[in-house]
Amino acid sequence: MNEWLYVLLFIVVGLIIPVGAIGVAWIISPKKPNPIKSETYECGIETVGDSWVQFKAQYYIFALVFLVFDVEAVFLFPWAVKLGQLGLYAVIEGIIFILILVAGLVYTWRKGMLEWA
Amino acid sequence: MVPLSWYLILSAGLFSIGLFGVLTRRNAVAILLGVELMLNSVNVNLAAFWRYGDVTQMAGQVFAIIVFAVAAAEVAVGLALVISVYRKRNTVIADDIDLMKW
Amino acid sequence: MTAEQIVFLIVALVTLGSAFMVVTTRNLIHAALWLVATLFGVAVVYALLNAGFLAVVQVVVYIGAIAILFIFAVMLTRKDARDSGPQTHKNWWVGALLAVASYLGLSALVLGWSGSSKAAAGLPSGFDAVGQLGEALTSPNAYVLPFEVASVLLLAALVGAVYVAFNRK
Amino acid sequence: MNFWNDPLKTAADWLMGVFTGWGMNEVAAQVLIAFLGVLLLITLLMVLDIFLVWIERKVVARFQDRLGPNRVGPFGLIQPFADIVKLLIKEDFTPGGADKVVYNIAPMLSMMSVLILWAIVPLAPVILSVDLNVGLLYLIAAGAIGTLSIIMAGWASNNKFALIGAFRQVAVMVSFEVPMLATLLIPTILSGSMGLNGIVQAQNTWFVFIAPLAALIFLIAAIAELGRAPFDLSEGESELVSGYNIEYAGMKFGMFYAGELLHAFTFGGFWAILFFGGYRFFGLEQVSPFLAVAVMVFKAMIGYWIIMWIKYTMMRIRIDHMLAFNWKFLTPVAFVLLMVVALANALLAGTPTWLYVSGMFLSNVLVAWAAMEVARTVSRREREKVEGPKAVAEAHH
Amino acid sequence: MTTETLIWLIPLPPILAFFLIVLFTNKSKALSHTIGVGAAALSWLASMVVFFRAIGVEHLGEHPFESSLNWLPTGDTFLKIGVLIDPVGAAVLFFVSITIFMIFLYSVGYHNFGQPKGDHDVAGLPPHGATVEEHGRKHVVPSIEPMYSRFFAFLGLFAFGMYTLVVSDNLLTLFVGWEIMGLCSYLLIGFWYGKPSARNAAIKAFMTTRVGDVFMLLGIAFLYWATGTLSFREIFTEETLHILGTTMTPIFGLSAAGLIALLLFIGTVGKSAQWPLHVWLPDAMEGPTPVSAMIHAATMVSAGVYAVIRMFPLLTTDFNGHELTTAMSVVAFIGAFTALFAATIAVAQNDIKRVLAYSTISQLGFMIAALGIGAYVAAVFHLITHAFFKALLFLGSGSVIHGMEHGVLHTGNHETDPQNMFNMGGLRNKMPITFWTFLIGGFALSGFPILTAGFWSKDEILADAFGHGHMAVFITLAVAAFMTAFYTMRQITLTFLGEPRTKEAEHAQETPWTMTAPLVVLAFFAVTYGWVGIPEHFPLFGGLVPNWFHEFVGGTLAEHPEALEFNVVPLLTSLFVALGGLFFGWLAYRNVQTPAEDKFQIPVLKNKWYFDEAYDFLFVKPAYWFSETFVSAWMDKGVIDGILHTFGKVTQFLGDIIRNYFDLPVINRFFGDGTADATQWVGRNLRPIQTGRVQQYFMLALVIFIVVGAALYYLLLA
Repeated sequence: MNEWLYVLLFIVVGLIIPVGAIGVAWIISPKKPNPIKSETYECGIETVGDSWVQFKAQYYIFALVFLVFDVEAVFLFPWAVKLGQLGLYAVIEGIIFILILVAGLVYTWRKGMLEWA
Repeated sequence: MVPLSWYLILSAGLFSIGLFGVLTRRNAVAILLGVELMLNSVNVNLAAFWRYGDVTQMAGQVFAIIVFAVAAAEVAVGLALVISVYRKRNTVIADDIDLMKW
Repeated sequence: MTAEQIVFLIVALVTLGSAFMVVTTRNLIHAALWLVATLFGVAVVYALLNAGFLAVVQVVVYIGAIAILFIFAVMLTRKDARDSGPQTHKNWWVGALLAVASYLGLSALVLGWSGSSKAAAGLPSGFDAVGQLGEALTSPNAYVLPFEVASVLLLAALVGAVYVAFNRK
Repeated sequence: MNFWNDPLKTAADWLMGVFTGWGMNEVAAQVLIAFLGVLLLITLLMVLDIFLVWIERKVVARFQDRLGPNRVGPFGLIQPFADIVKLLIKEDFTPGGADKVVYNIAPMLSMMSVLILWAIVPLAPVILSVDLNVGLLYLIAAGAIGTLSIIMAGWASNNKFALIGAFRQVAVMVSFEVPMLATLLIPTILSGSMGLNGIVQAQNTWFVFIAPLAALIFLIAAIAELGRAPFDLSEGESELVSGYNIEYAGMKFGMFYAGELLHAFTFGGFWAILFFGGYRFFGLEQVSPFLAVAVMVFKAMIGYWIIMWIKYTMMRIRIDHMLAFNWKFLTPVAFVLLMVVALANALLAGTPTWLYVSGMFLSNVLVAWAAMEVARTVSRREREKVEGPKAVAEAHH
Repeated sequence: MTTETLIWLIPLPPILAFFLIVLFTNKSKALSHTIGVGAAALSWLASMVVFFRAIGVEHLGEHPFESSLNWLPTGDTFLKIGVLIDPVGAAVLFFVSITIFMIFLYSVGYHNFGQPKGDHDVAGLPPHGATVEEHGRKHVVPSIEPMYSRFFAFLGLFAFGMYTLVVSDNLLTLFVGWEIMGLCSYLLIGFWYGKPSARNAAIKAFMTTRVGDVFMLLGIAFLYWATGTLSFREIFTEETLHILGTTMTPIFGLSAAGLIALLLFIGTVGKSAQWPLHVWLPDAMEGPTPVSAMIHAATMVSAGVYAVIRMFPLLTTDFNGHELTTAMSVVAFIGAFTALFAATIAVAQNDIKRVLAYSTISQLGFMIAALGIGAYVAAVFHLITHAFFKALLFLGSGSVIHGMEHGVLHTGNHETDPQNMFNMGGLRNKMPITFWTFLIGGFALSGFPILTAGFWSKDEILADAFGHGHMAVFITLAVAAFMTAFYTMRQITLTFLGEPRTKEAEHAQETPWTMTAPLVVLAFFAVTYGWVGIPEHFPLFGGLVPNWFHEFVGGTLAEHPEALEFNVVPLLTSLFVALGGLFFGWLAYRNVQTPAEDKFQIPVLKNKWYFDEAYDFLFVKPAYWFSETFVSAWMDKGVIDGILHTFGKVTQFLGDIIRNYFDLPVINRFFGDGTADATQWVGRNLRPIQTGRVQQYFMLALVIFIVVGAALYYLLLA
């Protein structure tokens, strides 16, 4: 339990520092809000259209592929840790595991989903 | 010491909140959120039983990881479906998606 | 009440509270962010259960990938998210009723169950969870098949999702 | 067991004696000591961060053949402090229509994600805060929180450019995390443990000699992860007006900026730990922990210098080239490398170290060469498609 | 080659000939007849070798040539069959092989081998001659028998049957040979199956002999049941005979031995055409003459007598020399009566072959009577001599008919029947060899004193009958002998003496050598064979030649029958009877031209005492009636069809009930339509549940889950 206590403390301190800084800035910085200042900054020109602009589909694809490979990595870490002790068969198992997923990557590549356009 | 039942009640609570989300939210994505919660509650249960059972038996943790994979797959496909429904019918409200009836 | 129990209660309250917020906030992005908070709570619960690997994996997989996926999905379907109107359909009370019923049922079962009051056994010294897990996942007579099937599952999900969501043709 | 060879322990025991003397119970005292330790480390980091600002501006100047800040204080050492005071007193306002809560949390999260990284960094055999046995994944988790803070910033500032910039940045970070994951697996395979201290201990021969390609790919992915140099599309002034931190000013912007610098330094450190033996320097670390810390900081500085070097020499890459580069070249190479390393490691397990090292080195070189060859043929075919075969042939020779 | 194996091989050649001809060579006539005659010659040769070896053996009776092998496993013991040649067997074998061989030779000529094919000859009908174109003049020549090789095949089978019967050492193989001959008689009598009369005669012959065979089989079965074995030497041991003799049977107070003997005797009655079952023999003349000769002289009929001879010890169990047992008296009566009865009919017959048929029946009557009174050696002696001269007479009549056919073909009118004696006359100078051999045969039959064998054997019987005081038998036999001599002389005078009464008779020609040669051989035996058995005390000729026959054949019996002391009365009677009959026959018929003049054509005799009509009335008609009205009409149509029809009606009725009261209302309406309506109702009511909204489905599922879970929880756990 104690090692996670340190992590918790790191998180707490990690939060205190920025909060402190921003708090100090918030206390000592002047606050004179006026409508022009609070407009969104668009290189000085009028903001055009709704800021909730139509979203590009590509983002979802990349997030999706990342998710799949992320989970794969999760699976591979324990395998990697124990690879030294285990024999060749573990290596082959891992390779099969990776190949199957690389096949997924090849599929998306072939379908042309990875292009940004 | 924290008895096992506390963890089980925690996961039960998480499960029922997820259930409520699934049953009542109109937006399809919100339903998927509910499902995520339910899956998490299952994971908590698994981890608890692993910790409180024989620790050397890794079944609990292996199952938890498999549940991670399943949850990931489920989210991917679920959201893909919702998005394709949205692109075709311009709606994500669950009640509007009711073609599958007699 | 030992320190550990207090910590557990705090964490439980945080997790359940954020879970409740996930289900009830109107703005979907907020719901997603509250989900992140819940997931973080669950990660802490894993830490309490000494399942270090699970905690980190939870953070990496859920917060790192799934939450982002949710936010992207919400962004993609923003046009008529209509955060304005009521977020639950008419007979939401049936759902509520069922949720409460299931919670009561489950907790009754748990409390009724004899083994629930068991205390947590101490961790054997030098216990390396990740190593054990690695062995379990790769040794042929343990979980190598689920290990391989999981990759097939992921492949299927990837191919399925890509095909369903963005089949240009 | 004196102060010089185990400073943390002796200090902790001393403090424990003081606190218990004051009547605190055992556990509370321990927590307080831990808290003080962490606080000490983080303040040192913040001071280092400020110093980094100065280094950054001096090195950039030198690269661009100019002097850099030398007016304020000797060699411009006081310049960073001047910057900080400016940030503190600058008015800070939140744009109209922005989501107040999320807008404010974002900068805090981004700073926090960098600070918590230092929890697992082993400064010396004895001086290290936490020796998690899931260290590497913890590193990724921290990265994930960073990504989250960028999204929140981008979305909350209710600004089209911020939103697009944020999501592009996230897309890039997310994409490059995959090869990073693959390359992180390689040290785990070689060392047999995920804990960073374990990896350092296992590095009798630095991993860079065993898997050089992995080190290279890790560097590239890390730079992309930081959003610096060739991959810093979010600061693309011309197109996106500095991406997600458009609407931020004053100390919130300061947080983002400082976070980014410290993040770069941290990744320099990690690069050193994973591939250059961390605090090991031919037995130097055994002499005394402080020497080990010095070695560690020195290696981190070199890592950081290389990152800056790349930043100020490479030009920005277009977003689709960047993503294509990642998905169509880096990720496949990373995974192939992973497989080759795993296979080679298993095959060469029993052999004497000199054979083992040269075997692994050769395999990595082989993979690199093969990757280049494939890339060259693919690119020539692409060019033939575009310009027609004859032209390409002439250009070639 | 030991004698035993030789005996085993004797029956083989004829059966081989039969199969070869039937299967392979029936196309070429020359090859078939060479195989047939060759087989007969082989068997004859083997028989001669065995006979001469048998003669050379001292006391053949005690240790005869015999060998047997296990044939059928009956439980732990085996039913044994084998071969046995004792003195009687040797003697019979002798005459059988010679006559069969002669008949084979004779039938080559009889069926006009070498003659051209008939113009319009049809298989199944006797040949009608072929017109031949010789140096300008066309005249009709007898054509070859179309089914030439088929005839030889059947003859071969017939010979095989006879040989197995003769050599067999037990009743079973004897019976097998018996049945084969029965079959062959049917086949050969009905050889010209084209003629309806031949067909009927064959069936008649077969049926009557079968009646006899049934009783014989009963006898055999009873014997086997009683003694457990069928082979002669095992039966005729002292103790088995004693057992059989003492066990009484419920039928007429007969002892077992007596009953078995009688049953077997009935078989002989059928086979040798004795009184009640004699009707088939005269009709058997329909077959070609060699067949008649074969059946009525050499084999078939003599087989019957041979069977009784074999069963003689059984017949004469506890016979004390003088007073006949019941079985023996029955046999004697049947024998004597048949002799007299057949002789009376023979006198009134016009067809040359029918006369001989009835004479055969009467002569067999003589033998059976002899056996009946215990004259064992006399019966065997007469059996053998009769075989020779009767074969001679039959073959002679055959060549006479053959000559007449020449005449018929020559004159061209086919109405005149070549077999009717009144169309013949004066053939003695047309066919000299046939006339003289026929004359010797005739005198032997009628018992011409001293010269012919017939006299010695018939005299023996009469002497025995008189010697043992069986006067009734003696007298009937004497009268029968007188009538035999009378009709023999009638026959000779009508056919050979006097002038030819018709044109065909004038043109009759002598038959070729293949037919006349056997006649001469048989004639020689008909004369010389008698001298073998001359009793010692016979005046003048007594001691001249030792009574070898008596010594030899007597040996077969357990105790040797003692020779009879001479008595002049039987001698005188036989002399008077023979000469008287001949003289009166010649006297009565020397100038008779037409049947009308013939005083003895008494209708009752002519129609064979109306026995055919009686049997037809007694047996044939009732059989028809029984099968026609009773079995087919009443039993078949009425009872069985009735039952079946009722079944039909009942099932139909049941079917209707089920259809109307169960199938339609219940199955179709209740289950059929009922279920359809029910499902539709359920479907309609469940439809609203399917709203298409995922969450409602999930809620419904949960509700059900909770309800069921709660129920289960309370029911099972609580």
